Amino acid sequence: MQVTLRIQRFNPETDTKPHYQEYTVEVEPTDRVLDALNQVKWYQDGSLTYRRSCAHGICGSDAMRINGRNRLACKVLIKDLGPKITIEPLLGFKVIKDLVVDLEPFFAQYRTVMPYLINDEPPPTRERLQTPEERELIEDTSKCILCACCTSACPIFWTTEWLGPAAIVNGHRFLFDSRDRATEERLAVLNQRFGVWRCRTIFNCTEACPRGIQVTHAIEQVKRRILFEQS
Amino acid sequence: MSAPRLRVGRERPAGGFELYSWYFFRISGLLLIFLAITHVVIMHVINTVDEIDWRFVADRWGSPFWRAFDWLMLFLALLHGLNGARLAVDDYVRSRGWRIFAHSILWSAAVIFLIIGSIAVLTFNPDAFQAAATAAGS
Amino acid sequence: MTTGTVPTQERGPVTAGTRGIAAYRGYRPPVGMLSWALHRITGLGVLLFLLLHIVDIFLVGYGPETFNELLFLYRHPVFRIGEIILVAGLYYHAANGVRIILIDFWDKAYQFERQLFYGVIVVFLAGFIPTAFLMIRAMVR
Amino acid sequence: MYHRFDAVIVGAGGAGLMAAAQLAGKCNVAVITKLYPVRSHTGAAQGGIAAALANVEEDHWIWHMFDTVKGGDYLVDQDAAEVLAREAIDAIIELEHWGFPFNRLPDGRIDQRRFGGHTRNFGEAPVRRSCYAADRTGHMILQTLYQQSIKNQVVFFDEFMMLDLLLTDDGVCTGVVALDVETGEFHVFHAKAVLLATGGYGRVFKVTSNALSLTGDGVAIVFRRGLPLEDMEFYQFHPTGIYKLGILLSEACRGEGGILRNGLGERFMERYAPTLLDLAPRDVVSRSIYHEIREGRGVEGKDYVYLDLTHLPKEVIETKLADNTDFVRTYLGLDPVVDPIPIQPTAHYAMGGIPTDVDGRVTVDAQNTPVPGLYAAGECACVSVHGANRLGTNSLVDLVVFGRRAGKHMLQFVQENDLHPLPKEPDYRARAEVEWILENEGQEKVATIRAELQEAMMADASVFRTGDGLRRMQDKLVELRNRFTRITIDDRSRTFNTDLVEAIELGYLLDCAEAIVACALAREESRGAHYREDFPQRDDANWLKHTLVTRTSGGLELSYKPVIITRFQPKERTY
Ligand SMILES: Cc1cc2nc3c(=O)[nH]c(=O)nc-3n(C[C@H](O)[C@H](O)[C@H](O)COP(=O)(O)OP(=O)(O)OC[C@H]3O[C@@H](n4cnc5c(N)ncnc54)[C@H](O)[C@@H]3O)c2cc1C
Ligand code: HEM
Ligand code: SF4
Ligand code: F3S
Ligand code: FES
Repeated sequence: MQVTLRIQRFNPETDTKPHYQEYTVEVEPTDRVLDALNQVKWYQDGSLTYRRSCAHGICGSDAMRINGRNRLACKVLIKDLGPKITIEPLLGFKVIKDLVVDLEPFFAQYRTVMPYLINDEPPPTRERLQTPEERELIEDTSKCILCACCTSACPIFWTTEWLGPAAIVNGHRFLFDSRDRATEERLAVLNQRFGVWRCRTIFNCTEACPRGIQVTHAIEQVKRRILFEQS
Repeated sequence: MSAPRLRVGRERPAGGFELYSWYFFRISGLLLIFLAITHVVIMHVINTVDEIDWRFVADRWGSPFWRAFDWLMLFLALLHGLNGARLAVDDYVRSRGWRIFAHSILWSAAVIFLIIGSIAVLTFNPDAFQAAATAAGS
Repeated sequence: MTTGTVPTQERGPVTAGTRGIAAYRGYRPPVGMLSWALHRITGLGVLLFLLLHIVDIFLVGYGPETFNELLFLYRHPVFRIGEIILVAGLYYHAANGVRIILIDFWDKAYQFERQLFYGVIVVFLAGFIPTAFLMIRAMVR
Repeated sequence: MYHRFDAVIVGAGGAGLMAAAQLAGKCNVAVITKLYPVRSHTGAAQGGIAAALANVEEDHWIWHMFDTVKGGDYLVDQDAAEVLAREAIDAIIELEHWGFPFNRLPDGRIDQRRFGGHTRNFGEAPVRRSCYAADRTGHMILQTLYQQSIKNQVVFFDEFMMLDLLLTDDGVCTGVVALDVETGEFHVFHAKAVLLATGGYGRVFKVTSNALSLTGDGVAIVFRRGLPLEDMEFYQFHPTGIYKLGILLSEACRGEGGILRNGLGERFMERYAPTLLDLAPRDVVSRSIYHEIREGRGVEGKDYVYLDLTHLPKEVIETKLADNTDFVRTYLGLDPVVDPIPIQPTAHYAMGGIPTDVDGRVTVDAQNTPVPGLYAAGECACVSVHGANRLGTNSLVDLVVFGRRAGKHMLQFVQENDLHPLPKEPDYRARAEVEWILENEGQEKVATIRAELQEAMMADASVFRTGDGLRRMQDKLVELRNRFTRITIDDRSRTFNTDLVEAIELGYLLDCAEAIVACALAREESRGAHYREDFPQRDDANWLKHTLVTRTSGGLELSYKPVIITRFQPKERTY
């Protein structure tokens, strides 16, 4: 079938403002949007720029706005979108070129939550024990691939600098890990002025997450943890 | 590759103010359901502006219960609402200078409106006017 | 570069529409975003009314003449319609506020986020329709 | 721009990050990666990571070693396999201490499951050896290692693409040259030691489980600099790729009890591997699938068969195979709980690569002479622990065990050695390559050449090979290389020029393909993943040896090096 892609273009070397360009490509209904983009890049206009790698939704490279919602281009099929598809870069980040945005602020947010296991007790010679029930608590948030779909879907993030859902998800990942010992420090970070309390339970993050992580739920769990553990 | 915007790591929380603000929204909100809705139903639905006049208010505030009721509502709604406006300011006012300015306005508004509101509700003395009116009329 | 000692320059402009309120137009709003936008608008609207209201009751303290003179303003049709909108806003805000509080404190509520929003609409309509009826009836009388 | 470091690591997948963890904080180290670290393809690995922890049932590292050697059709260097099997246990425990969220047994220890080719007591029956985190094991490894890098404040150069390796005339490695993709600037990294961990090159084939970015960069660059590559003819096809797309459905599907069925609904593996059945090693299963298809027993006579999970408990499908289930639902619109899944073998893993010793040092000849300062680890390296065919879950072990060893050895090396001076104009070759591509005026499109390459490699150099086919492929490669000199690209800008990147990558793919075909044509036997229809038998008398291929001015040169055999003498390989 034929689809028309309306893509936001921006080349910093020649443009001052982004503009839209349309391409028509021949694709199968079961193709991914990424396949359509590749069609354009490979056979029509090599200057079209976007990130991609795994092509099956596990590396998080190709987060972009597809028909106004944050999606991974490799995880949406053409048949679910119809013949006219608008593709734009993620909101809230600086555009480097076309669909490529500068994610450094996103990773900076991520680093603030100390996203690594902290446990200074001398480890046993074998594994630390953790029951399946304890493991279950971090099942959902440990799936995060840091694609930025959630953070850049959050209206609060568009207008304010705050931790953002992805960083909180990764904070949650360790906060609820029975092996971690830095609960207090972590809660202190998340309790900052621009920490979890900025979240207005908008749910755009959850709706956008390609990994199906219950982002808002994780944020709420963190809020309750602070509420009942720290105050 | 720009410099990180948020400070990394083990930082002290901002006194937990946002936590209390968040909590206050919830508690005041729940109380306001009762207070504000009752108020609106009595003052704007059952009685409408056609019936309400100075006399009506004066009669109502004759009862300490209604005074307490109205003052509590005023107090909670004002803080709840202005706190909400503060969130909006934090969201939309990006420059530091303007943000401080907007916060000052909000807090001043809170103080001023609380004072005039309290004066109105707590110090209102219909008898004084009654006396004055009688005096003037005779 | 992620954790870096090597300085590099900023590059690329921040293009229009990627930050600030303009971004709102760039996202096709899911239900949750609508519910939040309404919550914020109604909250701020009710606050505005409240501030006005405090001023006018302050005038009660200046005696019946001053106050009753002001009442004619309140009886003006534009103001009465505004009053209906105020009530609508307050009802919505209250109902949605309860939804948010449920999500905050009831661990399972996130699973029914959508349904809760539809519940908010139902509760809102159930409250607002009779109220609006009474108010409009009083107004046209 | 010029940078000086003690050690530079190229590639931020499992191997690169594991090495970085050994060096961070102890010396001045940088990681260069053309993708953000968490985008590396290690994150795609699903099934598990093997170690004889014996948490669930009796197990010994020597059983693991045996399975590795036998799985690799005895082409494995057994000293390395012993290191792998022994150190796997420590490596897993270390990962656990770093926070890896393994699935657990009720008593809190790490859970283990079955995987292809892993057996108890030297081949008796399948054993539960694979440690895992649902079907996201690689994702968790990548995340855990990246988390450690953040903790250790590792310096990353994200989206920097290595273009050249700097070697002095007397063969000492002095650094690398990389392109900052975002700005188009060239950066020279001057270092005492360099580790290459750039991953595989599955993109030489049409149907592959590999990422679009897996184009064998490190392998090709080493090859271009005149160093040898080892065992390039051995390329593994994984039996269960989603039909047409090549997206991998993990062996864990069969580890949890999934069954392969042909068009008639038969469990055809009964014919080919009566003991291990569907859990036979990948080369065996992939060939069996193609046999069925050739005999007309593919589904509806087409070129695919079914992976059947429908008899498994819904709970297992939804939780232990959650991601696989998601792929099938998303890309095929089928539900594994009720529908059998159409699958086809998919190009998956390079057993061959840059030859190294057990400390990750790159070696250049049959005597294992190392290149001072140059290391390699991960899929781009060939230690060789996988021999002619890798067992499932052994790659992740390879990454952590040999990534760690390489890192440790590098640390010692940079502490004991001084910085060598750089050659003059170190980046001239890289600049010339980029300028050439940016300015070339031709009519050929990169994508067209790449597609033809992938198509031809799939037809003539994949699961089944013949002398004729491989010679045809060689001619095709000459043609493609010729056309490659006439390419033109649309994007001439400096900023984030992915058009340029893809053109450079195509050059690397052509190099890899050339090496694969040359080695495959020479090896006149069938062993592991290398199957020659014209020589269907394994031939230990003549071919129990590793291939080394080197590019010289006179073309490709082949030489051989003996296989190290310590504990297990080659035997016939049946399952
Ligand atoms: C779908 C799939 C499933 C798998 N499942 C399993 C499994 O269950 N168990 C198992 O043991 N193995 C599995 N494997 C195999 C295993 O995952 C890989 O072999 C392994 O992850 C390779 O890791 P690596 O560190 O060598 O490279 P990668 O993780 O591929 O990383 C390569 C790195 O090199 C960088 N790089 C590449 N070129 C350049 C350049 N020119 N300049 C700078 N940087 C560069 C990239 O940015 C990237 O960071 C699977 C593989 C696939 C594809
Ligand atoms: C009637 C009962 C009310 C309830 C249950 C209620 C509930 C809430 C809750 C829970 C919040 C917090 C939202 C969040 O954290 O995301 C909130 C925010 C807010 N409320 Fe109320 N509220 C009520 C009445 C009022 C009144 C009377 C006013 C006006 C004076 C008001 C103005 C606001 C404002 C401005 C916000 C901020 C909205 C935002 O920034 O998103 N509310 N309300
Ligand atoms: S939580 Fe989901 S949307 Fe957000 S970064 Fe992680 S995977 Fe992406
Ligand atoms: S969209 Fe934003 S406001 Fe909270 S629930 Fe999600 S982070
Ligand atoms: S390309 Fe990896 S997530 Fe889409």
